[in-house]
Amino acid sequence: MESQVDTSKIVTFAKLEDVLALGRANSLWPLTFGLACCAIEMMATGMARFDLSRFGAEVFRPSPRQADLMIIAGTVNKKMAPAVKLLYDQMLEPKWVMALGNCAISGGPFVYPGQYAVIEGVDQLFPVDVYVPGCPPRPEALIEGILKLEEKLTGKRRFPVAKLKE
Amino acid sequence: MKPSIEQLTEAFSCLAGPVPAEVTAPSWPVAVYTVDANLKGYHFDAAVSPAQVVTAAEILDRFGFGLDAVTGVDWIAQNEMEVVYDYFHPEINLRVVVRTRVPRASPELPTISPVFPGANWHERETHDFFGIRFLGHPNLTPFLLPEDADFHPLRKDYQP
Amino acid sequence: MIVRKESIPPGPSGEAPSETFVLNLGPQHPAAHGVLRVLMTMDGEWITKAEPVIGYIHRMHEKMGENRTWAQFLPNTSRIDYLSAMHYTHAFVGAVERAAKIEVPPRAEYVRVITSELNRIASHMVWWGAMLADLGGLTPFLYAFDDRELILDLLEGICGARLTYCYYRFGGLCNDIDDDFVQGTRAFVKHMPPRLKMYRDLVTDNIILRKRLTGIGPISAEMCRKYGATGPVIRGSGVAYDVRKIEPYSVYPQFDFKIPTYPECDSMARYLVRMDEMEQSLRIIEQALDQLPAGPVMGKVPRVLKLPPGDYCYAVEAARGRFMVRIVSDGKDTPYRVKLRTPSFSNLSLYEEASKGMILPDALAMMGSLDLVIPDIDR
Amino acid sequence: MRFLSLEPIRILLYLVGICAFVGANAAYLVLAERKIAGRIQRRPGPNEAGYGGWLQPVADGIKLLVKQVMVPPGTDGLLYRLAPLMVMAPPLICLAVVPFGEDLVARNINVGLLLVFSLGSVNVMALMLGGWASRNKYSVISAARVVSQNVAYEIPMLLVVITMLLATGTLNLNEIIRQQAGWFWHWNILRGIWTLTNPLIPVTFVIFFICMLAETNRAPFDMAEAESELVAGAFTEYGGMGFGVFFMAEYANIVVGCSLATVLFFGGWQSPIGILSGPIWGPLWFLGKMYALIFVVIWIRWTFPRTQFYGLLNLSWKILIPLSLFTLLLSGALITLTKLL
Repeated sequence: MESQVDTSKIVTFAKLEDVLALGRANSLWPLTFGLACCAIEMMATGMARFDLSRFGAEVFRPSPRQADLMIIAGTVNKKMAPAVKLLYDQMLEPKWVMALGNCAISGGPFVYPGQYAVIEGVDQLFPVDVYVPGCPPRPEALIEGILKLEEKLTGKRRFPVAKLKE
Repeated sequence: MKPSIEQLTEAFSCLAGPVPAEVTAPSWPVAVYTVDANLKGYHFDAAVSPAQVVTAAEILDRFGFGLDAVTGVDWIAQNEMEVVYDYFHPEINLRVVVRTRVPRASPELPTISPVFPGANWHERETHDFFGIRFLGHPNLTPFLLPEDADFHPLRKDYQP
Repeated sequence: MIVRKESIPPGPSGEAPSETFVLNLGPQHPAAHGVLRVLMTMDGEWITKAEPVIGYIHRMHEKMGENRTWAQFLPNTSRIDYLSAMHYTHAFVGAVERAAKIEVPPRAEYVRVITSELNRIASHMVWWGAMLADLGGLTPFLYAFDDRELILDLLEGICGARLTYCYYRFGGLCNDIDDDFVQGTRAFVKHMPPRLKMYRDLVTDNIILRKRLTGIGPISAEMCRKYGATGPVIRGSGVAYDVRKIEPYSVYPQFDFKIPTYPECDSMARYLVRMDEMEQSLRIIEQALDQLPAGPVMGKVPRVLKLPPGDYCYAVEAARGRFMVRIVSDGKDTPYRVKLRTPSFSNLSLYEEASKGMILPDALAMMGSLDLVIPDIDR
Repeated sequence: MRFLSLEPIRILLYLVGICAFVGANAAYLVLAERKIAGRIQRRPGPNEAGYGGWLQPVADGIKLLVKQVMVPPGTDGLLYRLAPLMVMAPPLICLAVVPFGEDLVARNINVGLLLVFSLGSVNVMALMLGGWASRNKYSVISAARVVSQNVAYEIPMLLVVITMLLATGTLNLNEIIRQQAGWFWHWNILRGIWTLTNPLIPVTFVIFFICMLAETNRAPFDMAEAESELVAGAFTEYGGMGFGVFFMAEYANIVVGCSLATVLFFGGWQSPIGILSGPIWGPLWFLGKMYALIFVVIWIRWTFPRTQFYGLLNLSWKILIPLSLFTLLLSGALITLTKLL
């Protein structure tokens, strides 16, 4: 194995990359894809009180070709897994996946020795960028997940983190 | 049509009788009895032989009952499977349970889907979970389980 | 799109190739309300056969019931139909209480009624918004969720969850309600009627909505009975079947409320039934708040719960119809069998027959009027 | 400054201007739509990208531009690529004849109206091709819907325009505007009433507006996209900028439709109060009127549910066409009568 050449030292597209990342981070269009309980909280996040549209992420696209972000909102079972995988494959690059809720992260409450139906975590199917725990996660948590994904893209956090009082 | 429990008992009395010869299961009750709804949640309990479930469904259909659910219970200790038919009445407070038992080795009984088309899905689901075969069912393919599933998870001896 | 070749029906042999094609709707489709898949054999835009394929969110609730104790299964019940979690918990708790002969204090029963009815309104608000979104009008969705959030605030205050409440316990409730909840609920009961009137004026009387729903998707009372469809579906066919009235449970006989029925059998009837039901729920909540007795909210429950052998049923009127829990006990501390009879399962089973010969948008409007929650079907 | 009067340079400048105008309009109308929708739905709308969200279209544009370009396997590659171009080109050309001000028009030709309508129907073809080439059942259904819808609505639209032509007597858009000089009751939408050329002209306008909504595939007639029925309709298989172009073309078409309505019914660049006209105020009046109409279009979208498809066709064939024929006959008879008297 020859050592990998660090291309970033030779050629830098820093400015352009930053602009692209900013553009992508501010325009994360999720796929209209609800599986179970978490989908209701996902809808609630898009609604007036929490308003996901503030971050430009309210454009729920029903077609995977137009979506950037797949929010796995619920349990994926063995019957559904090929369809989810197909949806992921149909999305165009660059694409991101958010595992919303315990079921998507690990199978959640439905995992026990000898279970026969659920996939124990969607990261067994494809890479996941952000994990948002909860059963179901609150809308604030989903927004936090979007912010985390933006942070992953741009390297900067949008809002300052609230500090806990000692 | 608003039937009373007495009418139901009378209609079902023709089903009660000696145990059919083909049934070998030891604990075979063919009986009709009313129960305290406050204790059990249903009013009328009829245990019939597997061949009689269609007749029972026809009787209840005549009285205007609606199909609530079809389900199975795996009594592994007795080596039997119980199939339970729940019926509700849309106008009066009268719940009927029709139950029958089939041997675990060959769990087969006729379908009631010609009488109650809604039973189609319930029977498919019961077949999924318990492997109980409903003879004459139009489409007894895996339903809630993956299309290629050949296991019956709610059997007590199911090992994944 | 997953279309397998063998699922396409072959054309009649010896004739010209059939002009139909199979449209695979779902499992990911905006109108599928989750992961329902419908294989539609279409002739142009006309449906010749629509076969629902379910099981894409089967989560083995019934199997799980068999390998955990009675109390451990309780959180599962709120995740079957997450939109009416209170009712589902109520049914399971009620079945166990019936079997173990646990006395529930009256205050707990009243609070159960109040929270159940609040949950019913919240559920109907989601249905209303989602149905209008199915019809292409997105704005009501947001208004509906606005009102729903008020209910969620109230329920969150007493049980800590926004959606999957596990508030009822065997023998009562996990928390007593506080003054904030009572005040908030009274305020909500005052807040809601003007909103419902606004929805009636702005949405229900909209000519496009009327045209799209009136006469669409007829489901006769006979069909409901044969398929076991309950809830607003059977009430939209003119049958006043409501578990709260026909098989009274909890303290519902104490209240004066009507069962709204419409004899038209179409999607509009089912729509109007649900809109009227919200008003009736508000009436029940108001009466329950007025009659709310003082006292404990938890009855005497044995520490290790073992039910006498036998089978027990308990049915409630959930937001989508009749939900029944049938538990079979063999005397141990875990259930021998838990059967969940869910309303959406039966309501959807008539879809294949009812949607025959409809045009695609009408079929989707009718699906919206059935108010499906897919995990409730698949369990 | 003499070279500015040279025709080729002038045309070039106008073309660049129109492209910029359409691009900026499409981008910012999306933002406006999202903001207005937010307003109607009691929420702020996009407000985090830039001050008040004004960078949101830029972010969306960057995102769409750098998205993977893919022609899905099994599609008709040529038509699949051609459709976004074909849907975007007609509104660009149409705007070349639309007079934004008295002299602010790229090509002041005599048959401007004809050009707009002949190119307006290319849009339909593009959607049909896109839907057909995508090799997706939803897209094909959507393509079929678009064609039957547009065929149905082209007829009342043209009948309405002929009704207007009877009164104006010219196909030159600038000339039509000049005829509406004076106060706002000189605009065609009101002038027809008191000059007795067409007392039903508000009805004519409503028909025109409905047809315009249908032609641009806007809610409540958005059969082409029909999100909750046909996933994303004709654009289901388009991703990245291909989809972005369809998205922009929708707004460009709205701009064309609304500017045409402004020209035909609301006096174009004419001031409503008789004064404050001229090369500066004229375009401002024009844009003001146009954006007001666009606002109504957006407002309608977020208020009404989608119509049923055959309801939509019924509306055209059974109500709009007879009605527009009637107004045409009425208007013709009245004009002949006034001439005879």
